Amino acid sequence: MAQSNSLKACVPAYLKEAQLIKQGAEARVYRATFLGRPVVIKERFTKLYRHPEVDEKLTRRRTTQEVRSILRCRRAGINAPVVYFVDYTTHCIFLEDIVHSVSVRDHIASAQTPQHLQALVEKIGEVLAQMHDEDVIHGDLTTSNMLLVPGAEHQHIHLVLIDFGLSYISALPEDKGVDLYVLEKAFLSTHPKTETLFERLLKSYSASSKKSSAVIKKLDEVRLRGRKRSMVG
Amino acid sequence: MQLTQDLELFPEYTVTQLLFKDVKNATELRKMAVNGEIKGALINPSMVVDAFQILVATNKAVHLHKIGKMKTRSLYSEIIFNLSPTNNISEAFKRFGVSDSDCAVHIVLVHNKEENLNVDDIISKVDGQQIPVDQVSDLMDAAKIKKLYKVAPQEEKCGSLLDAVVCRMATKDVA
Amino acid sequence: MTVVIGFEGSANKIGVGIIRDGEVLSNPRRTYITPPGQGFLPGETAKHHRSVILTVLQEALDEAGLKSADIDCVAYTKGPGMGAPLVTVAVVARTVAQLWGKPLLGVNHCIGHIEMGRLITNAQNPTVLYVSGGNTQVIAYSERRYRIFGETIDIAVGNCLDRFARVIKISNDPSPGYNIEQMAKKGTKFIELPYTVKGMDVSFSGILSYIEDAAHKMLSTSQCTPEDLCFSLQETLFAMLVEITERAMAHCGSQEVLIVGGVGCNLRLQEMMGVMCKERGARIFATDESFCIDNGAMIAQAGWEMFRSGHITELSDSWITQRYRTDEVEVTWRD
Amino acid sequence: MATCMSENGSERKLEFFLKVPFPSEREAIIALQSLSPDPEPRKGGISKHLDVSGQTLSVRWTADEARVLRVSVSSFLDHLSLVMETMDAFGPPVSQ
Repeated sequence: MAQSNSLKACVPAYLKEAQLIKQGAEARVYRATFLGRPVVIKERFTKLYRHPEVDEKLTRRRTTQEVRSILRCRRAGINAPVVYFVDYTTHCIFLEDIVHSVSVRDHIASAQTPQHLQALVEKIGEVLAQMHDEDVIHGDLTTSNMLLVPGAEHQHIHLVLIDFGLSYISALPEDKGVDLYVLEKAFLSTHPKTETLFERLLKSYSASSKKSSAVIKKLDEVRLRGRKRSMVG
Repeated sequence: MQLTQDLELFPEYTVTQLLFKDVKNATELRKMAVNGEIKGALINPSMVVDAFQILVATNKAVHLHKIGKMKTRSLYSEIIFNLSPTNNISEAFKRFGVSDSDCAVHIVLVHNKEENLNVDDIISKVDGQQIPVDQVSDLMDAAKIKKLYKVAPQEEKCGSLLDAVVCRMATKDVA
Repeated sequence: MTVVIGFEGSANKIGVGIIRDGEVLSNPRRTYITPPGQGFLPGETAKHHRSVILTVLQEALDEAGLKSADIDCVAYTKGPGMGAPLVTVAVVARTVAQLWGKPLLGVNHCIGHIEMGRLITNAQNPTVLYVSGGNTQVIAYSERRYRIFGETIDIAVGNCLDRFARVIKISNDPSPGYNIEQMAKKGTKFIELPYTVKGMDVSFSGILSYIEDAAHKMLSTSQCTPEDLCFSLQETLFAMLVEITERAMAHCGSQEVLIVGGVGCNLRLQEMMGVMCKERGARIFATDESFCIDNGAMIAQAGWEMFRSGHITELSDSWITQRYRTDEVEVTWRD
Repeated sequence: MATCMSENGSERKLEFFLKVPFPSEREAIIALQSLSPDPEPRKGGISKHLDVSGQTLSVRWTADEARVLRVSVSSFLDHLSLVMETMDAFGPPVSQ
């Protein structure tokens, strides 16, 4: 045990020198240099509040799911950060640093012209449709989990999906519908009064995927379930 | 000529890469690697997109070596194994190791920082012409790489061939 | 000084509470308890409420030492909740408001919980985890609304606990959740259950159907004890709740958590939330069962805030509604 | 049910009348306003009309089915007696 602990110590010592950029709910995110390149390191740390068995299983599953889904997306031509290295003992993923990017959340909050946001949400709809066509369910779609890389030409919007920790593979329209439902709620609660913008996103999603009608139907069902749910007590 | 890079995760280690073309003694070099006269990994440069690809494989090999989870016998064979997109060891050596007929060799050395590495000794053993490591991409066989790593054209829309290759290497344990 | 009386009876508790400028003067309550294995039905629950509401009202006035003339406003739960019990309580509230010549005020039940929690704990701007038999929501205030950042996409956490209690016939007295909590303390073996977090939302129906299927099999073959099941269920459900709360906090940049609702008085949930908060350097606020569980004072307190900021409800608009989302209410009493 | 049927659509309906005397017009109006805000379900095929004349509250139901009518009347009577008990316990109304 003592030996394996000392061996594990490589990554923690390295992270001590790294720049902590975010303390998320389940991971710390650092920026550092790895093999001479700028990287982002996502460290899933032990959550002391939960039962050790729950914690270990979740942490391992999420690390695995994250890298799997990233690869699956990239194979399909959907932008997601390149994985450079995974340490399953300390649950760290070393990822390409998407330099000069801003989150879609910050971008929307900085109040661009509506025209520009329209093109952006259409692009989001298109990318998500593509992702769902690959049967990747992101599981945590928010505007914070989409990065925008400013490009030279305005027509081309460079969108990168990140944070695949809650992702999984499923072909079920129900799972895809819930994925969109999660985004809808995060979108509308983070960006008040953007209902029409989100509708546009869904329209673009529908237009971009052949399988979208079943998904949108499920989305409507899930929404209705939310509204119809008895709320006793 | 050669390329030296520290492993940030393992500060005691440094990786040195050397590249040779017009090599005439590949068979002999392989024997030297096997019997330990050359302490390094001999890689077929036609399968290497960039020196970074080698660094990714090496970093992972050192990591697995340290935690005692290597799939192969030695650090150097582990580097070769890590380059492969599959978990088939003999296949990995066939594709990424040097074969007798090869006339180019990419050599990877992992050494302690303090250790005085005798690069000249290695160079003297190779009957060939040393060229800068960053010219490795000129020697690669892109078609063969794409086929082996199963890189479809749409993937190259969101990144380079190097990105595609590295991503597969890093995730092959769970993919 | 403003004195508000609040009537609550949206589920199986009936309560009347009186608040005077942040001070709880009285808060009596009764609970409709069903036999083990049975849930409460709307008609039966309404009947229970009808039989005790006037007694509870009299107790509230007596304990507070007030006469009807001292009351400034009559608040009642407009929703959400079960139709028949809601109407029962609204009918009495409308009647006394007219008898006493006082304005009436319909209150959102969920907002009652939030405002009561804020009053009791002094939390300033917390992320709120609202967990009860009918609701599971993670709420944060922004731009004049209590916005729902996360919630269950199927059943509420309390509903999951109650239905599990029915499966293995745990007593409903004083409440199934309380008895599960006590049994869980004796559980030792952890049984893995489905764990479903989707963004800031959770799903409990998978856990319930899994445990409904597996419970009897595991118990009859002595793979585990009822206590182990209670323990494992709590550990799993609460880990999910703490996780989505933390996700919402990270999302909103919040450093305070307030737990409200009937499930919120579970000490294990509070303990887990406390550990999470400590790790983040955040503060946790929770109340005990007198205010966590549905009560009249919470309706009085939300009513007090609303009344002071100029709200009243005309009699003709005083209908009840079974579905009433937390984010439908414009919050005019906060900055 | 068949007996209620006729060519005229409106005469197909069941009807039910109730008259409730109160001590004063004021109390009758209080009862009316306490009992009328919650509408009958829109799809139930039932309607209920409340009115006060003098010190009497009158209620008139029209319904498609006896079953639905029974539920509505029964529930109304529960609420009505609750209103009357409340008046007994917490009345009489303050002078306006």
